[in-house]
Amino acid sequence: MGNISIKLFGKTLRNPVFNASGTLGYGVEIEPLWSVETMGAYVTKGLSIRPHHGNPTPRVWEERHGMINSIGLQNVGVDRFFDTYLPFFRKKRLPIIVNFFGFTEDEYVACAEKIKPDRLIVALEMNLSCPNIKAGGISFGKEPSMVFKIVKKVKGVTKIPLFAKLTPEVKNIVDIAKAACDAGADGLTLINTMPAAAFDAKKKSIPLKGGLSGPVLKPISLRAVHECSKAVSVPIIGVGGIMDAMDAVSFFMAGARAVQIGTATFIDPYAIPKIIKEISDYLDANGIKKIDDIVRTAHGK
Amino acid sequence: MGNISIKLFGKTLRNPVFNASGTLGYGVEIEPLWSVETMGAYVTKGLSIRPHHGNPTPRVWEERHGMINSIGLQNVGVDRFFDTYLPFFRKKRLPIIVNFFGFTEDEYVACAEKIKPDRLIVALEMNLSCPNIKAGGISFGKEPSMVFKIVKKVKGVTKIPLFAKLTPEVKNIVDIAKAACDAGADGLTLINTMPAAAFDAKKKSIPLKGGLSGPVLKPISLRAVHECSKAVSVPIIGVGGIMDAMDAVSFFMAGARAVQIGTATFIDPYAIPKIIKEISDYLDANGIKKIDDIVRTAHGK
Amino acid sequence: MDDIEGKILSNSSIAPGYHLLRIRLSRSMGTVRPGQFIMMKIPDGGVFLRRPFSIYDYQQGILTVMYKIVGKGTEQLSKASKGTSVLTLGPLGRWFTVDRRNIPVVIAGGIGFAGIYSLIKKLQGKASIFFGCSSKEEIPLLRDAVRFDPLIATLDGSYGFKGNVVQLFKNHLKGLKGKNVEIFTCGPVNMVKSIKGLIVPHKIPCQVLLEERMACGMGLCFGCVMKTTDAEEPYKRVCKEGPVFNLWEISL
Amino acid sequence: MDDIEGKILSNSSIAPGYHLLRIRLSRSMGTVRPGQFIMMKIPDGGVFLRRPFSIYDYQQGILTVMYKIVGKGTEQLSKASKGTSVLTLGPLGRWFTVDRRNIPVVIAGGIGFAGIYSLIKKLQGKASIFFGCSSKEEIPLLRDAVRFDPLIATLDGSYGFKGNVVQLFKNHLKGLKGKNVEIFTCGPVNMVKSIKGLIVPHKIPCQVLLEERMACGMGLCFGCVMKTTDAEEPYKRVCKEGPVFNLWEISL
Ligand SMILES: Cc1cc2nc3c(=O)[nH]c(=O)nc-3n(C[C@H](O)[C@H](O)[C@H](O)COP(=O)(O)OP(=O)(O)OC[C@H]3O[C@@H](n4cnc5c(N)ncnc54)[C@H](O)[C@@H]3O)c2cc1C
Ligand SMILES: Cc1cc2nc3c(=O)[nH]c(=O)nc-3n(C[C@H](O)[C@H](O)[C@H](O)COP(=O)(O)OP(=O)(O)OC[C@H]3O[C@@H](n4cnc5c(N)ncnc54)[C@H](O)[C@@H]3O)c2cc1C
Ligand SMILES: Cc1cc2nc3c(=O)[nH]c(=O)nc-3n(C[C@H](O)[C@H](O)[C@H](O)COP(=O)(O)O)c2cc1C
Ligand SMILES: Cc1cc2nc3c(=O)[nH]c(=O)nc-3n(C[C@H](O)[C@H](O)[C@H](O)COP(=O)(O)O)c2cc1C
Ligand code: FES
Ligand code: FES
Repeated sequence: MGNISIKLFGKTLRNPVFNASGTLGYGVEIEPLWSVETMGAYVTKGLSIRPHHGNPTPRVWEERHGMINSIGLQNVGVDRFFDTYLPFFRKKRLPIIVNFFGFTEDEYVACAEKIKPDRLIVALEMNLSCPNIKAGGISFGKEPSMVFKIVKKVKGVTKIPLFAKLTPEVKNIVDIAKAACDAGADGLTLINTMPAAAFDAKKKSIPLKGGLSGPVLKPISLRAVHECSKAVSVPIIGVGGIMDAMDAVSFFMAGARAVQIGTATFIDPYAIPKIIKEISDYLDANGIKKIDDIVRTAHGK
Repeated sequence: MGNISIKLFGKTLRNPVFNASGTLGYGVEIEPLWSVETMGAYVTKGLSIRPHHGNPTPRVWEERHGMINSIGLQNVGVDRFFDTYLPFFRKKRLPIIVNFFGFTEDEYVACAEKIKPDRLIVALEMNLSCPNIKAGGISFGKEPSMVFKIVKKVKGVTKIPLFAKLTPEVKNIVDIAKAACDAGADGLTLINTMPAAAFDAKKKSIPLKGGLSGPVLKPISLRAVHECSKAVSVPIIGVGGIMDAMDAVSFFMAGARAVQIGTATFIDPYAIPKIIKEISDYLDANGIKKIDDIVRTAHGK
Repeated sequence: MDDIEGKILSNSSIAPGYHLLRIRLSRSMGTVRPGQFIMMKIPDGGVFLRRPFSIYDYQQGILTVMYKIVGKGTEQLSKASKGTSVLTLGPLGRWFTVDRRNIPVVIAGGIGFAGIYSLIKKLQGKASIFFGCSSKEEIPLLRDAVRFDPLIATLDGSYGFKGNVVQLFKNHLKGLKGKNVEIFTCGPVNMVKSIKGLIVPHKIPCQVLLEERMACGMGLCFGCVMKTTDAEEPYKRVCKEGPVFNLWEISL
Repeated sequence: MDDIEGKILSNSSIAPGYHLLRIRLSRSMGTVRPGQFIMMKIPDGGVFLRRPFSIYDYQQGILTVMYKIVGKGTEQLSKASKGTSVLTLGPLGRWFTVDRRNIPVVIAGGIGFAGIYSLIKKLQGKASIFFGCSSKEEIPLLRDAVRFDPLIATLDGSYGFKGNVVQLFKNHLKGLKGKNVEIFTCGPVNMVKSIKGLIVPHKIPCQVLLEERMACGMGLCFGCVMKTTDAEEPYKRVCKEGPVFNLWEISL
């Protein structure tokens, strides 16, 4: 297996493949099938300053080539996560990226402040799709000025490198990307789910509204990565609908330095280890020495 | 076959199923398979004040359960359309909805002004996804204030009822919908394609960026219809990923008064007549007297 | 637990709308306990997510699933022929635990029988079995449990007791008075709710197998939660902390 | 023109990477002219859009397609077995028109032969045929045209003339001087470009069958355009105004 390690903020990661936040539980659940340290890094479930119970069911809905979820950010809270699960990742020496959110600016800041720098923590990942209660529920990530303000505040309280994770439901994602970078974001994660509605043909009702993920999202996220990587120079993590190694390669070529795999794991619980192996095979077969050599190679056009 | 006619702006239409703009050519091409007057109305290809040649190829790309197009609004121009094709629709007594666009506000206004009221014309459909050259290429439909301004101007020069067709690439489609209605739009068409990028695995490049359509779009358009129909009272036409009668019914229940079928026609050239027949069967089988009786019935939740 | 390939041995209708599916697995599943389930799919079978099914039976490398055709996935499954490849992720979830000191009572409604038969089998006749369904057409579901003398209720009275299974059970409740009864149940939510209503005054221990829409089936997505009485963690995962729950710890 | 159901009669490899597909249609296609094509799909076959293929042959309700495996759709098609249902929308597009006063010359490159064979057949030996491919492995594509004595070029020289088909044709161009030659061609864009370069000085009439990515195949989407020399309408639809064009009216 060729060398597919990457460097991120001075840390060397085994490979450029991580889980997408919220799609690999607390990291321990997959262990019966494969070791979580197979990945370059583990991305935590979205954490908040206080535990959060989430939404009633139905929370998941099948669509053609995709799914809608409305989990509602259920999580045990940042404290309990670090108490209960950090020792597990420490033992495994698995770098982690801590995904977090809040419903007010203060909650974001408090959460970021609480997470102390640690050799294990590669970065924070700030979920900007979260509804801003004070601003009437519109999500933090939709307005460049709001993004600038909150990223700046968070950067003010943490020394850990910060990824801003953006929602595709915006006017122009490039403007949002630039605002986040101007405010000091060290990287971007592109993209979160796209708001959508399900239909229950039996009950003749809309059973849930939530975020669309899976293959249906891929052309949308690929475009976001391509456009944003032309506009900003920070590392980009591509996420959205990646199902196999060729999808991952397309994201590298479009400008991503790493990728995250979400929904694919539900379809095939071995999707992540398979993708890692096949990326390595791809590099070998094409005589490519490292991931960075294919990053942005689709920018010619 | 039950009665599935609907009333729109005082005109009675045979049924609530139309083609989506740009997906049934100039209306004449489908004639070898079925008569275009099978539909409630024909929606024209997007017309502009001058002929427009569109983009180089590749213009279409296959995705999993969807496609990306970058036709670039090729059309013969509003004059030639009316000279060449209107007689055809007149002979068939088929009501038409005239989809149009411009690259400047003036072009929109000039185009709307040029189209004189006619018994055959049910409505104009204003494609707001079009890039505004003067505003640096950002599309007209992305900012409530821009939408308000241009809809107002267009309303000032035409007596024909006006549908505003919105893009999903916005911060909050409900705000856009409200702005259009505040400015006088008589109806909304929801939604246009979602911006996306294709990847060519053989050439390792991004062969085109364009609009994503087909089943992948359905959960996104269904949500737009549901949310907007709660916020405004004008008639809504639902479009995006409708493949069969049950999809169409879900749009009625979510709040649409009519639907448009686009990509489905490429998969099955008989999709439209089949959907019309099956909607009628559905009403019969469920003892429903008219379409309006199921419109908005999913609003309970 | 693992994702194991299998080939369909047989997939036949046992009653109108119900099938019995037998799969030869390419590897052993390890120990399977009553109440556990699998997440199954036919590769390229046209549905996106996997479908959860109880392990009806598992022996000598052969996995049996009893299922009801309710939608797209089960419809397609019902058409799969012998030799078709399937992927089965399992065994998954928490199981029924048996306390030998209690007298077991099993109450099953309709296809809920599929989830609880492996417990019935394990209890080898020790349990009193109550089964309810719509009409005698569904009696063939009981095929493997007939030897344990189940009491049967049909809604239309076409077989056995006329009425629902909870009414039938209620008639026998008096006879169980003073005994250390434990109930094991699986069936429609309304059935579970009325059992709960019935036994609330008696505080009878009760384990229930619950269903919820699932994406991953293994605790990764938090899509399949059930509301519990635990204030700290009001939403527990059906696939991980369930599907078998203590009835008194969930809020229905 | 209509969308007609058919069943695969045979689907066999004729050369490495090339298949011949025979379909029995459930209804007549009507008149089929050389150069016309179909939009084909296998229902639920796993690809989204239909695929365009030239009508290689059509007689007595049996449609023949010769195809090269190049991607997902043709890969899957190559695995379809006898009896599989297919949908064929056609016949589509404009065809080759033959002016009896001209001496026809056919130049085909690789799988381009599939698009022009029906013309060759119609011309019944009247045409000089030039065929180019990579190596002798692809010679079996010519199976039905061998009787018309095609001249053959292989890039690796493993059969016939060593070089490309345009070089081979060039060698024969002198002999055609002064005659009313008309060229009919189908093949890779580079081949068509070099034919154009070669015959520009001679102003030889030339009809060319062109390929472009298609969504609808019947003029609805304007997805498949070709740049033309018509200033009024620089983009013409390959599926509707083509796929056969006058070489001198397109800009390559
Ligand atoms: C732990 C567990 C064990 C089960 N055991 C059995 C069994 O042994 N036999 C049996 O017939 N059925 C069983 N079910 C129910 C079975 O999973 C559903 O009937 C099946 O998923 C329906 O799929 P469909 O595509 O036919 O229906 P659709 O309604 O088309 O399915 C659409 C989506 O909804 C989900 N869904 C629909 N109904 C249910 C349901 N009742 N529970 C969970 N998800 C659902 C599907 O999984 C799918 O994701 C079990 C469910 C769970 C959670
Ligand atoms: C008028 C016409 C006639 C044709 N006749 C034949 C024939 O007789 N035999 C034959 O082998 N091939 C023919 N082709 C080419 C054939 O359509 C493609 O090889 C085929 O669509 C590839 O599909 P795929 O899924 O294997 O490839 P993929 O590359 O996976 O296809 C992806 C998409 O690109 C399109 N595409 C890829 N290559 C082409 C191409 N060369 N032309 C048009 N669309 C393409 C596909 O249709 C599909 O939508 C013809 C094309 C046209 C336009
Ligand atoms: C069940 C589920 C839960 C998710 N939870 C979170 C979350 O807590 N925080 C977050 O930033 N994104 C969350 N996401 C979004 C994913 O991280 C990812 O951005 C999205 O699913 C697109 O990737 P995919 O198509 O590979 O799934 C969640 C997605 C799913 C499906
Ligand atoms: C090939 C193609 C051309 C289109 N041209 C136009 C157009 O000219 N004007 C317009 O408003 N929308 C245009 N659209 C968008 C469709 O009208 C429709 O909104 C979209 O395709 C979603 O519907 P669908 O999923 O049913 O295709 C076009 C879509 C396609 C696929
Ligand atoms: S189905 Fe994913 S956590 Fe239960
Ligand atoms: S493929 Fe649609 S116009 Fe040619």
